[in-house]
This record gives sequence, C-alpha cells and structure tokens, in this order.
Amino acid sequence: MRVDGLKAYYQTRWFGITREVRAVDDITLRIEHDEIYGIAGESSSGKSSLIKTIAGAIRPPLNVVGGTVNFDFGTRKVDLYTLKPEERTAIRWKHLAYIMQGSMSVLNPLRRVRQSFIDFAFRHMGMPMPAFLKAVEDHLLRLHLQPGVLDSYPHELSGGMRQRVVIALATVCRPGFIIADEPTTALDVVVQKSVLTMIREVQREMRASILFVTHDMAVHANLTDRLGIMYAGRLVEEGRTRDLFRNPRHPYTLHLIRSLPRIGDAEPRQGLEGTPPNLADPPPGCRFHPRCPIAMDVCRVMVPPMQALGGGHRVACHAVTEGTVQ
Amino acid sequence: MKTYAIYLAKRLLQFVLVVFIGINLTYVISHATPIDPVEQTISALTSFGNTSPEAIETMRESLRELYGMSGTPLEQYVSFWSRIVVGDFGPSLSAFPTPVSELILRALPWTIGLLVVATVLAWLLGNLLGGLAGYYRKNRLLKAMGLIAMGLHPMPYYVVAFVLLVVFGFLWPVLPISGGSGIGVGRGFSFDFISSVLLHSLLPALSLVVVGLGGWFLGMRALVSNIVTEDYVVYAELGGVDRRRILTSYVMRNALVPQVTGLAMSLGAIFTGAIITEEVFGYPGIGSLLVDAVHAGDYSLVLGITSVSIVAVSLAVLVIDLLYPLLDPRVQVE
Amino acid sequence: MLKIFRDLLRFNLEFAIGTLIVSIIVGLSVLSFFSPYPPEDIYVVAPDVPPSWEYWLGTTSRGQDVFWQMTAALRNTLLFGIAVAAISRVISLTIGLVSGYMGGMTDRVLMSINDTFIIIPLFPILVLFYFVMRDSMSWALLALIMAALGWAYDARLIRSVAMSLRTREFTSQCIFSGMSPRQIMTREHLPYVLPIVFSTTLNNMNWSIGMEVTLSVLGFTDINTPTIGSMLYWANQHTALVAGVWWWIAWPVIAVMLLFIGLYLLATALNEYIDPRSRLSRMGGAT
Amino acid sequence: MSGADTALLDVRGVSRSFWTGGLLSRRRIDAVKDVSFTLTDARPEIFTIIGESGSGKSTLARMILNGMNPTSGSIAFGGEELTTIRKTRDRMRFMSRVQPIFQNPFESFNPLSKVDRYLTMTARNFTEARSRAETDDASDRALRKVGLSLAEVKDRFPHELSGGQLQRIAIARALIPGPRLIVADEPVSMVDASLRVAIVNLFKDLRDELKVSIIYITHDLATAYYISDRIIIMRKGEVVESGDARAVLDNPQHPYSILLKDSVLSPDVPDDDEPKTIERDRAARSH
Amino acid sequence: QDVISSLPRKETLILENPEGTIKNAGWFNIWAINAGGQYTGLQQLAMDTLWYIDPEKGLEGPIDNSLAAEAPKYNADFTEMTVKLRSGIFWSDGVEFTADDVAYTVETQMKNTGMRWGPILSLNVDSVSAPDPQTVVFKLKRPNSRFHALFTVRFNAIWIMPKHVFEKAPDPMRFDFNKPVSLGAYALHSFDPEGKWFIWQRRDDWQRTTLGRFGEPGPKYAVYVDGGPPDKRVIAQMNHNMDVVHDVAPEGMFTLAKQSKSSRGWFKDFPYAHPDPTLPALLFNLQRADFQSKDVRWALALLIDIKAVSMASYRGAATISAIGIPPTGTHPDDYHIPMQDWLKNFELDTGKQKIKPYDPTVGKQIADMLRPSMKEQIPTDQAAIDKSFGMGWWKPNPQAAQELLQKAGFTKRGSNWYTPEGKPFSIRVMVEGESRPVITRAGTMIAQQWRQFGIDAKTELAQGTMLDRRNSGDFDTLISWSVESYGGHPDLAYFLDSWHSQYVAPAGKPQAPRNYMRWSSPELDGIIEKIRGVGFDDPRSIELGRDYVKLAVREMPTIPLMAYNVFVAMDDTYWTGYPTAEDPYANPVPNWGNSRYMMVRLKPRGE
Ligand SMILES: Nc1ncnc2c1ncn2[C@@H]1O[C@H](COP(=O)(O)OP(=O)(O)OP(=O)(O)O)[C@@H](O)[C@H]1O
Ligand SMILES: Nc1ncnc2c1ncn2[C@@H]1O[C@H](COP(=O)(O)OP(=O)(O)OP(=O)(O)O)[C@@H](O)[C@H]1O
Ligand SMILES: [Mg+2]
Ligand SMILES: [Mg+2]
Repeated sequence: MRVDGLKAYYQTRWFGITREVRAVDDITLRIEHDEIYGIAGESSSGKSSLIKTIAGAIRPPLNVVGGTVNFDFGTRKVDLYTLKPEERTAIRWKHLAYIMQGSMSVLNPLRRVRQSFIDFAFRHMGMPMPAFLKAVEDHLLRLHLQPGVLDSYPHELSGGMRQRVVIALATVCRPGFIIADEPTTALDVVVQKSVLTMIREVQREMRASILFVTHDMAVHANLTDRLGIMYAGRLVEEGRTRDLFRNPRHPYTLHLIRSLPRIGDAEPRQGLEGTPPNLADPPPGCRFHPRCPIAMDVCRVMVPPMQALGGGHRVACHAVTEGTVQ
Repeated sequence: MKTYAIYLAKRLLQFVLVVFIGINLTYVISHATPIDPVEQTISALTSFGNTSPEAIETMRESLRELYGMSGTPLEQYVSFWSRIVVGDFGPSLSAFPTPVSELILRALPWTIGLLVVATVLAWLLGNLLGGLAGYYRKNRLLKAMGLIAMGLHPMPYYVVAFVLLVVFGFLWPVLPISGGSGIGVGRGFSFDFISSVLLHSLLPALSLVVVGLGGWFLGMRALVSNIVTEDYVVYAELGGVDRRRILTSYVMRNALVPQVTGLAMSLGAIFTGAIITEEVFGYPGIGSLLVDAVHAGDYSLVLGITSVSIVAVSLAVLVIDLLYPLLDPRVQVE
Repeated sequence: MLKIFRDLLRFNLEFAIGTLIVSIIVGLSVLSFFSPYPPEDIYVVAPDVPPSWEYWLGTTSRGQDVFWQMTAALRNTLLFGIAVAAISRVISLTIGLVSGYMGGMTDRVLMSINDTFIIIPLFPILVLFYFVMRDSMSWALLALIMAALGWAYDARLIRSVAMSLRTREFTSQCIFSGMSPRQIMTREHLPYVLPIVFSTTLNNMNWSIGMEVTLSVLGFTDINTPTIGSMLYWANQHTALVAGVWWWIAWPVIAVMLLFIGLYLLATALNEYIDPRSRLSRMGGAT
Repeated sequence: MSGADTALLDVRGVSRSFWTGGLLSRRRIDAVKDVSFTLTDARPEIFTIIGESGSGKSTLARMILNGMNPTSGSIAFGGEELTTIRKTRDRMRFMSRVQPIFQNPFESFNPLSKVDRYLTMTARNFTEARSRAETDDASDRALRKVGLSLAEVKDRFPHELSGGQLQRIAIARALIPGPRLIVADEPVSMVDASLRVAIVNLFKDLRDELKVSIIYITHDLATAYYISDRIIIMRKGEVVESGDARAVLDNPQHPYSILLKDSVLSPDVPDDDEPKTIERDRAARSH
Repeated sequence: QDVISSLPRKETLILENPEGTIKNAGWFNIWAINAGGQYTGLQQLAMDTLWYIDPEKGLEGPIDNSLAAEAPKYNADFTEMTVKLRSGIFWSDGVEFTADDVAYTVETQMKNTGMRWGPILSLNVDSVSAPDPQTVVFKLKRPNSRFHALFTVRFNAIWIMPKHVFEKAPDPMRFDFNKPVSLGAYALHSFDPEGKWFIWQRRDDWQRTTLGRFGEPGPKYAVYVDGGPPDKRVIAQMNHNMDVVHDVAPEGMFTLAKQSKSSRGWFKDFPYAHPDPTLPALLFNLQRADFQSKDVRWALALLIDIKAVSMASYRGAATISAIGIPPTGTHPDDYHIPMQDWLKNFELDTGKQKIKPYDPTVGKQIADMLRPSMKEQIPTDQAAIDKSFGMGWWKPNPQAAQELLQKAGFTKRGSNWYTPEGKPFSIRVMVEGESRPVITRAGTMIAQQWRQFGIDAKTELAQGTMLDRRNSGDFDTLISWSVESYGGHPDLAYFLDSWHSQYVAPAGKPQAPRNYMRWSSPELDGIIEKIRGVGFDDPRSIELGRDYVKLAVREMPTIPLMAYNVFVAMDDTYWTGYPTAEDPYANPVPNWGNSRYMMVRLKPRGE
C-alpha cells in the first residue's frame, strides 16, 4: 500500500464558525506485504484520522484535500479515491478490512453476533449458509471464542470478547490488508496481551498486512515490524520498530521512549512540558518546536522535510538534518 | 426467569399505583363539582311541562333514595371502591337505571375502533416514511413530505379537524361529516353497514392520521439521522452490508425502540383525541359520552369513563413495557 | 447569549423564519395596546364587512374589527402560553433535577407521581376541572391547571439528563468541593438542562395554546377574554363559515397556524443547536 | 492530628456486593470481598491498588470516600467509623481530610463552569477563607504546589486548558482543605505516556513534601512500580497479594500476580534475533 | 349522496331532534325519569293525551280534544273533574284504548313518586276511577280549577300509558318500553343504538288514532336525527338532507334564506323565526342585596338599548316585548295591544323627575333600521311590523338611570358605580353559552351597555351548569325565561301560579321552577289566588293577567326582552304544507308535542 502526500482536514462550518482541523497533513508512507506497520503518537495527533482516510471511511466533516491512497492486493491494484462506490464496496472485507476505534460499539446492539457475521461476510465467502456458519465457527475457535457467542447479543459479551468478535469479523474473509485502530485500549493487560497474540497469529497465517494504531508504545514494541510516529498531523519519524526504539532520532520520539516507566526500574523520569498544538491553528514551521528542548530558529519558520537515514529509517527534524542531535 | 417475575411484579405494582392515584384524582375532582345529579335531573324534568313546587320536593326525596346518594362521604368512597374493584360502576344517573358499564361498552368499540386504528396507522406510516426520509436525505419526495409534516405537526388537532371538515363536508361535500354510520342502516355484519361505517370513519380517521403522522414522521426522521452516525451503522456501511439490510435491521429497527415507548405514551392521548374527534365529527364513542355525562352531572358515568380510560391506557403502557425486553435485549432491571 | 442568537439567525434558516413569524405575532399582540376600543365590546363597527381598506381583515358579525380583535386575542393567547410554560417549567425542573440527582426513594416516589401524570387522560381531567371550577374558570386558573398537568413528560427528560450528570465525575468533584445538593443542582446541573428547558418551553407553549384553543372552541373556558380560541368560538356561534363570513375564521386560524409553526421552528432549531450530533449531519448529507 | 500509632485509615474485612443483570439473567456480583488494610498517619505513603478491570477497585475507593456503604466489614478514618458520618457537618469534616482525584481530567470539571470556581468553593467550604481575596489566596497557594498559579487558571473554562493542566488543577483543589488522604482512581489512565509521568511525579512530591497519603488505583504496573510504597493486587474483588510494592512486583507469588506481571508488555525491544514476547506466545500456542 | 339509503326519500320526512345524541337510545319509557330521549319522535308521534293546545291558531282552533271527546267538566268547587273519552282509538299493537289506561297511568305514577308525574299527581289526586270505558273521574285532594292542564299538551303533558304493556313489567321504573307501543299515528320503525337517529313509520291503522280525524298523515316515515352543531344543520338543509331544522343561529337562517331556494322560516321573510310563547328576560336574583330596590332594577332597564340587544342577539329578528307576556299567538290581542295606552302613560319617579319611559315606536325603529340592508323583506305595514318586531319598549335614559341609582343609595366615583355599602357595583350576567347562542349574545350586549355606564358588568358562561345554578339561585342576573304561556290561550296560570310567594325558597335552597328570580309579592299572591278561583276559560282571568302585567312593570322583577324566537328552517324540496306565519295551523318547532299536527298537512311535493 502506498500513501502519497495525503492531506485530510476536518472542515466544519457551524453557525458561522468555519474551522479547518488539519488532522492529516501531507503524509507519505508505504506498507509492504506481510508486515505489521504501527503508528504511534500523542492523543489527537491525527492517528485515527489518517487511518480513516486510508480505509476510505471518511464522512463529512473529514475531507480528503490532497494525495492518493493506492492498494496492491496482489491480484489487483486500486486507487481508493478514484474507485466507483460499488467497486469500493466490493473490495471491502474481501481485500480490505477495518477495525474501528472504539470497537466496543461497532456491533449493532439489537442484532445477534451471528447475524452480524452474515451481514458482513456471507456474500464474500461464496459458500452455502451451513458451510459458511461452520467456517465462522472454526474461525472463532481459532480466536478462542466459543461458537456460543454467535447467539449472544453484543451487550452480553465482555469487552475482551467483543473486541475479539470484531477482530474475527474483520478477518473471517481473510483479507490481504487489515486496518486496526486502537483495538486493544480499554482492555486490561491480561486480555490485551491475548488479543495481540491473536492478531499476530492471524496475520502470520494469512500473510496479511496490518496497519496498527495505538499510542501505547509497549504494544508497538512487541507487535509491530515497522513504526511511524505522528505528531500534530504529521509523520515525524519512521523506521523499523527495533531501530526506532533503540535509536530514536526525532526529539519527540526520543522523549516518548525515554519517559516510559518500566517495572523493575524506578529511575526518575520527566514528563513532556507544554500543551499539544491546536490543529486548527498549528504552529508554523516544525509543529513540535514550542515543546522541543532543542528548538532552533529555523524550526520556528520552516517545516522540516522527511530525511532518509538508511535502513528505512526516516525522520523530519532540522536538528537531525544538521546533525545537532547525537 | 425469576428476575422477569420480579420485574413483572414491580411493573404490576406500579400499574396498580398509577391506576389508583388516577382514579382517586378523578373521584376527588368529580365529587368536588357543585353539580348535584338529583337537581340536574329535576331541572331537566321540570324545565318543560307544568310541575308544582311541592311535587318537586317529593320527587327530590324519591330520587335521592333511588340514586343511592345517602351516607357520609367516607361511606360513599368506600362503597365506590368496593364496587369498582369488581367492575361495577353502578347505574348511570342521567340514564337511570341503565348501568354505566352498559353505556361504556356500547360506546367503547367506536372509540377503540377509530382511534386505535388511526393511531397505530399513523404510527406505522409515520415511522416508515420518517425512517426513509431520515435515511435517504436527498429524496425530493420525502423532503417535500418533511416540509408538509413540519407544517402540520404543530397544528392543534382541533384546527386540522375543523379545516378538514370544512373542506370535505362543505366546500366539496363528498364525505359524511357526522355520525358513525348512515341513518337507517341496520346493524349487523352486512355490506351496507360495514361500508357505511367505513365511509363515516374516513374523515375522522384522516384527521387523526394527518396530525399523528407528522409527529411520528419528524420524530423518526430525527432519530434515524442520529442513528446513521452511530458507529455500528457506519461500520456496517464500511463493511459493505446490503443497504436495504442496513435500513431495516440497523437503522429502523434501532430507531423503533424509543418510538414504541412513544406509541405507548400516545395511547394515553387517545382519550383526549376521542373527545375532540367525536365532538367535531359527531362520531359516537366514549368521548362524546363523557362530555354528555359531564353536562348531565352524571358523576357515576364520568367516573366510570375516566376510570376505564385510565385503566385502558395504563394497561396499554404496561403491555408495551412488558414487551419491551423482547424489543430491546439490553434493558436492565433497575 | 446574544451572539448565539445572532448566529442562529444568520445561519439557521428555520430559526430565522421562526423568529420572523414569532416576532410578527408578538408585534401584532403588542399592537393590541393601541386598540381604539376595548376588545370585549361588541357592535362598535358595522358587522360583517369583508376585508377592505377600512377594515383590513374585515369585521365580525358581532361588530368587531377582526384586526383589533385578533391583536388582543394573540396577546392573551401568547401570555397564556408563556404563563403555562413558565409555571410548568419550574415544576418540571424542580422535579426532574431533584429526582435525577437524589435518586433512590425520592426518585421512585417522584417518578410514580410523574408516571401517573403522563398516563392519565388529560383532556377529561381538564373538562372535569372546568366543571368543578364551573363558571369561575378564569384564564389564570386554566393556566395554572394546565401547568400542573403539563410538566410530567419534560420532567422525565430533565431527570434522565440529571441522572447522567450525577454519575459524571465533575458532580463528585462538586460534592468534594463542599457544595450542597441545592448548589450543585442549581449552579452545576441547571446550566446543562437549560437548553432542554428552552426548547421544551416552546413545545409546551405549542401544546398549551393548542389545548386552550380546543377548550375555548368547545366552550370550556372563559369566553369573555378574547383569545384565538374564543374568537373561533364566537365565529362558530354565528355560523360564520356557512354564512360566508370566512374572514372571521380564516385570520385567527392562519394566525394560530403561523404562531404554531413559528414556535415549532424555533424549538427545532434550538434542539438542533443543542444536539451536537445533528450539527455534524448538517454539514452535508450523511449518505 | 491523632497520635503516631493511630491508623489514618483502617479498612477491616470490607465486602460489597451488587445485583445486576438483564431482565432474564440476574446475578450477584461480589465486587469487593473481605478486603483489609491499614494506613498510618505517621508515615505517609503511596498505597497502590492494582487489579484487572472489574476487580472492585473503584468500588473500594467509593467506600473509602464514604460514597457507598460496605455490605459487611467496616472502614474507619482517623478512628472514626465512616458509617457514623452522616450529618452534613460530619461529612464536611470528613471531606476536608479525605479528597478524591478522578480518572478523566476533562470530565472532572463542568465544561460550563470556570475551573477556578471549584477552587474557590473548596476554599470557602473547607478553610477559614471567606472573602474573595482569601479564597483566591488559598487557591493560589494550592496551585503553586502543583506548579501552576491562579493567574494562569483564573476565569478559564476547562476546554481552554490541557488535560495535564486540568489534572493538576484537580489535584490542587484536593489539596486546599489540607487533606491527610487523597484517593486517586486511575488518575492517569486517560492521559498519554508523557503526561502520565508528570502526574505521578507530582504524587511523589505530595507524599514527600506535604506528607499526604495517597491511595493510587491503577492498571498500570509500571507507574505503580515507579512511585508506590505498598501495593495490593486485587482480582474478582479479593486481595490476592499485598506488600511492599517493589518486592511484590519484582517477585510476585500469587499465580494471578505472576500472570499480571507477565502480561505487561515491556516497552523494551528485544535484540534482533530474539523473538518478541507476543511472538513467543504465538509460537507457544501453535504447538 | 343520500343521507338515507334504506328508505324512499320521497316518503320520508327528516326532522332535527334538538336533544342531539341520545346516550341511552334503547329507552322509551318516557314516564320514568329521563333515562332516554324524549323528542326523538317519541313524544311527538307515539304519545297521546287528553287535550292539545296550540301556540297559534291550531287546525280547528287552538284547543284540540285529543283523547278526550270534549272539554273537562269540573264540579262547582273544582274538586272533581270528569272527562269523556273518544272511542275507536287503538294502540299500535291492536289493543283498544280505554279509560282504564288513563286510570292506570294516574295510579301507577301516584304509586311511584320517582316517576315523572308521580309527585304532582299524588299531590292533586285523591282517586281516579273509570266508571265506563269512555269516562274517567278524578277526585282531587283540593280545589284546582286548572287540573286538566296537566293533561293538556302545550309542549308536553302527562302521556297515557298502555296498561296492557306496563302491567306485565315488574317495575315500571326499570322498564325500558322497547319497543314502544304507540297511541299516536306513528310506530317505531328502527333506531340507532348510538342514539343519532330514530325512524318512525306511519301506522297502517292511522285512522284509529286521534290524528285520524284530520286525514292521512303525509310522510310514511318520519326520521328524527341529531343535527349536530349549527353549521352542520345548515349544511344538511342546504344539501336537502334535513327537512325541518329545529333551530339555527340567525346568520344560519339568513344564509339558508339567501342560498337555498327551497328553505324558509316561519315568516317568509325577515325575521323568519317562530316566536315561542316563552319570554326570555333578564332575571334579577331578588335575594341579592343589590337588586332589592326596584329603582335599581328600573335603572338597569333604562340602561338597556333594546334595539342594540335585538341586533346583537337576533340581528334584529326578534319580537320584543316590554311586558312580562310573550308577544306571540293570541297574546298581543289579549294583552299587548289593549295595554298600549296604559304603558304610554306609565310614569316613573326617579326622585328628581317623573318620566314616561315607554317608547311605543321601538318596533318600528328596528324595522326602519333594518330596512336599508334588508330592503323589501322588511314589512312597512304597522300591523305586520308589530307582529314581527313587537311594539314598544323602554327608551334608554341614562340620566334617569343615574337618578334612580342615586335614589337607591348608589354612588358614582370617577367613572365607576359603587353600591351603598361602598363596594364596586358588579353584575354578572349569566348566560347559557353555545346551547342558547342568541341569549348569550343578548347577555353580552346588555353587560356591555351596563359596563359603558360604569358598572362592572360581565357575562358569565354557565354551559351545562345553567339549570342547576338557576334553580339554586347561584347568580346575580340571568337571561332565561320565567314566563311560559300557551300562546293560543290567554290563561297565564301555566307559569304564574308558580310565582306565588308560598313557593319561594330561602336563599341557598333550590327554587321550584319558574320563579327563578324568587320574587315574592303579596300583591301578586293576591292576583294568583284570584286566578285560582276562576275557570280556565273565564274572561276574568284576562283581566287578572293584565293586573299582573301592571304590577310587574312597576316592580320590574325581571326585564322582559323578547319572544324566544326559534329559527325553524323548513325545506320544501320533498314536502310542502308546513305551518307558517301565513297559515299558522301548528307549531313547526319539531320537539313540541303539538308539532304532530304538521304531519296531516304535509304533502309530497308535486301533488
Ligand atoms: N469530527 C471532527 N470534527 C472536527 N475535528 C475533529 C473531528 N474528529 C477529530 N477531530 C480533531 O482531529 C484531530 C485528530 O483526531 P484523531 O481522532 O485523528 O486523533 P488520534 O490521534 O486518533 O487520537 P486518539 O489517540 O485520542 O484516538 C484532533 O485534534 C481532533 O480534535
Ligand atoms: N453500582 C453498581 N451496580 C452494579 N454493579 C456494580 C456497580 N458498581 C460496580 N459494579 C460491579 O462491580 C464490579 C467491580 O466494579 P469496579 O468499578 O469497582 O471495578 P474496577 O476494578 O474499578 O474496574 P475498572 O478497572 O474497569 O475501573 C464490576 O463487575 C462492576 O460491574
Ligand atoms: Mg484515535
Ligand atoms: Mg474503576
């Protein structure tokens, strides 16, 4: 999958107040087959917005302002935003599945889980109903869910189970590309771990690509192959997860990783000062400069370009470019 | 199942409570009226014809005895309740000695027939069209309907009924404007009778539907336009779920839940509707019976009618409440 | 507040139309103070004159100028609606907030009463009241009774908001700031339900005015006070419709229809303003 | 203040159960089962309660804050049984010594009120401060303890402040009465990593400088390890393990504690050739 | 479309039943208390009794011996009345009518004082006997020269019960008499259980009824229907769906006259309405302090501009009367015309001056006032004007009114009047509302005129409570009638007897009918007692009647206004030969018992 120069803004006009929130601002990235690509960043840095744009799940007020999203599903290559609506619908679930943020509420509360499966997946599977249900049950079993959940209403399931049902729903058609937006927040650590394990398992099995978003760095550290860091609507750093954790180059990434407390380590740590930027009126130049400990004059006026550092590691920081950092 | 029984019991208790409060309220109000049914009867009897004053006194005594209006207020209240629990409202005072229950039973089918049918029809149509209008926001026809509904909905029912009456009964006299069936049409399961009843119910039913429809239409449309932004609808759309399926099983189905409660509430308005509809269109039924009874100072009939309507409405609400868990599996016992 | 009003006016067509209509009506009712003769008087002008230059809206069979009659009627009708709305708002706010905040037994008792009021058939009760009060059923008394009967539904609405407010963290924060329940209800929760109160006010006015019109037309109120309902009452008394004095009926009906539509539009616009979700769906068709 | 050996908070065998469920399935939930612990006044500490979600942490916190009665067992604060604290005066006295901090900084303040109102109200209700100047002064002093000042906060609405600021204002407010105990229920779960550290650092300062005991409720083992002195681990309402925080977390004994610790994903990436935890699990599973 | 599909319209007469919807339609026992409808055709077509008296001329004179073969015969001291009955009269079930039926009627009701005429019969009758099938003898408990009036239909009377039917009922009070057996020329055909219509069919043996003497009744079917509100009745007649409308608002009548060629009223032209022998008046509650002085009452009378009241209430279509006798039937000849001179010379002392308040030209003034808009519809002939609009009335005289009020101790401060006690002089004018629109309008006008004079006057609507409040004396003033007469006969005892002070109830207690103003006057009592002593047809009773009028003018216990004009609208699309002012053979007002005489004169159109 390739994303080029993607811009998506929330454009709201409400009783005379026009606001443009630049939630996704000029983002370019690639995701290969059979890898998990993670996106991290502060709350409201535009992660969900990016993901919605990539999944084609935009609705007003979120509008795509520029850029392209291209998928390569092996058998066919598509540009999501030039596709006819019917074709887009056809691709969905068969090739491209999406796990929304807040997946607690994505299931119709008045429909049994079984019916949701039929609604979403039946027509893609091309098999008679009994066989289809069997396939679904098998799939659920793989996710350690009893077939009994099919007869439940969503509210009868615990958070973890619901989350797993949604994952099952997204993966039952074995799509080549899965987009997941914070599928494990709101789960406690024990459940979270098992869900993540499952995601990994499914991915490996299907050799699918996953775009995985969360602001929990620990999850990234353990799950993703590559990682992109977003700050205020921009991608500020990208690279192999291990490289990024070991050798973060952008001051924001650096700080993010340094501030993580660990069990067995009671070293004092420092929080990040200042407030996150308002995306309706982002600071000029590098958007991180008001909070950046090493901000220079150039940061205040010029947007730093993405700089390749080798090994797929890219960063957008004047300091790195000029070598003032490390 | 046990919890359902507890719920049932609680709901029943509430039902009894509401009925009890309601009937007491009407008892108190109706007994506070200065109208004395005996005097009322005497006035009616003597306003024509020659009756001497002494004769009136004799008559007053006989009537007082006949109407059973003796005893202290407390005794009357107790005997009222002891009779009412077995469904005996006593004889009507203005149609003595015909029992109140007989009068009510005669009137009830008309009211129920017309109003319940019209209310439910308005509900069904309004929700269907409103749901469609909320989902297909761009459809011209539905938009136009929305405008009409918007204009009609706030209108007081009387005004609408009156305008309809003028239009179809006077300016363009094609529909009967009074009565429940034609003059001289015999009762029975005959074509004549049924067609006559249907014809006579057209205008009142139309007025009820026109007014009711608008409210449901707008309510449903608003609900649906909220529901389409719910995560599960968005997700279903992203998942490429059949649009008709989304409309029916995701949008309408979920919007229906509050609307059913609304239906229960609007059943409460039936008896209000009954009075106005029946007065405007001269339709027979419980509403005109009530107005008559009030005019005649016949409080046993008034109490009978209000009690029946309170019980009926509370019962309707109760039934809908009890069915609610079927409609919405999420409902919890408090 | 003023800014919200201006924004609504500028950017919400419904609100603008509603405001326009309601201001016309209010304007008319203010004009009633300049009426050349008392509105109750009859035979002050030639009867049955159709709309003309001299009598814009015609005159009634009772020898009243429909225009001046209508201004007085609108004034009284509006005042009636406002009175009912104001009183019933106070009741529903009190009951709703207390019940929602207190919960428990208080809530259950209050809601039982509330449910009774929702369920009992209103109109028969009103008619009954008319007979108890008999002929001393004045305008103010009717307003009081209507208010006493018309709060229940809104109280439930307010209660449900208050209930959710109670579980919000800031309410606990208030408790631990040492605020008393009364302070919390009036200072912290009231602002939240005010928008609801506002938009239900308009609906309530619609309801009470409609009730008043209906009751008057059926002759169950004080017909000496000119209101839209009593105007129609008198017109019916004079078989104005079949007698061809259509202007006696048409103008008040049009006026009351406008009033209702105006109030309704205002209520919907406000509702929309309050509800954040419909704000979003306004931005462009959802599908 | 009470003597050195008086317990500040004494939780003895506290249990609490609820009835829940849908219409057709009703069941009892023992949210808290027989929990006991003691905090002493002499040695302020950060006492952490950790556990899976639904393990009864918040329920326990509410009982300590006297917002709910235990089904059995008792809680005493400063030697006084909480159940005896019912009168408004007693409650106020209790609240001046025990204060809460809530989970969601954005939710802890009424978006329609200015944030300094909470500070002022707390100052007025729990301290001697009466006049505007006095309350301002009290607020400012409290704010300075958390690295803010009244000038930054005055007349601002919650939406004008960042989550970190808001959470600090909430803490400042809790400090105004000069409490002995602060109960913080998941104060950092809604904020992102960098803010988290800032807030727990503040807790440390409170303990060390103001000698306030803190009950810190969290899911996050890492911050618990980082700041707490003692810890209890809860599961399904029961305390499964307790003791010195570092000791317990370094070397958990109870199977659940072990599972919990194992489930915590470490933000450390392993070496290139070593599989990640999740990979390990996956591999283990597929066999 | 046709209203009636099941009956041949050409043979059917449709009349309005002003009772509206009968809530207990299946009840025909008219002798029990009013459990069902009465004017559903029941009293008009199915019932019969001894005599009928017409408010107008009648078919063969105002008095018709119906079941009785001749006028009643009293003994000298009026303690016994003997009645000879007709023979050859049969009930609709074929049983012959005899004196036993009459005796049974009386005895049954005397036994059951809860029955309609039970109390009055048991008060008067000692015993009743039927010495032979054609003779009934009533022995009375005390002298009563007008006992026969109980069996004389003005509006209604004691109807004769079928002994052979009621005998079989265990309790005559709880017997519904469905289906009714009739003595009249019509028998019940069918009825609406909802009480909206009743259909009566001409008896095949109509000759064997008392109406048979006048020939065959025209309509084969007579249908009494609920007319609904006034506009619906007008619409119904315009669509030829209602042949006789009982009453509409004046405007409705004008509309019908203008728009429907086939409709007409009692008068061919203005004022259309049939004046009932009933006199709406403003009744003072004489037990209230403010109205105890006749000066106050006169003052209030002199503040009324009857022309405006006539316009406001009937749009001018009223027949005014200054005296307490309806200006209808034969009354003008007996009272109004002979008394003109007395009225013209009547003097009133205001305390400051003496005035002659009577203005004999008011009727003419009304006619003149109406003529520009009504053109040739308004008669010019003085006799016709007198008949249509009435003769004279009191001239408005605010100056005299002021003097009279001051004489009575009232004071004017600013523009408002105060009672002698210093309270604002406030008067509520009670009216009945929608059920009597013209009365309501008259009240509104009168209140306005008083208000303009500085009295706090207002109408008070007593819809549905009017009868009750009237009887219990719960009013200041009231527009209603305390005067009802025969119209076709000069005797006034019908109402006047009940004005005797012996019947006046103390304040707060219910007042027996007619003397609702609770007037007690020894002078009046004297007149009444004298009338009791003279016979029904004795010319002396007219003299005594005039004495009553003079007394009432001086005392002004009520302010007489006008005849109760009923806008009966008759449609001759299907039927011709209705009674009219030109041919006043019967009362067309269809709820009156004597409207039955109309049937024999009605002919299908085109015959
Ligand atoms: N519907 C909307 N209208 C206007 N602005 C919006 C809307 N939704 C989100 N935003 C704004 O867009 C920005 C990015 O939001 P987004 O949800 O993409 O963040 P995120 O990184 O996913 O945050 P989180 O970690 O909290 O999920 C935020 O500043 C947010 O306030
Ligand atoms: N008011 C209540 N009524 C019914 N059940 C309740 C109530 N409060 C809590 N519970 C139940 O008690 C159990 C413990 O809840 P509690 O909120 O204390 O857990 P927690 O440990 O704070 O969980 P989390 O980590 O999700 O905040 C849960 O199963 C919850 O559903
Ligand atoms: Mg997000
Ligand atoms: Mg919790």
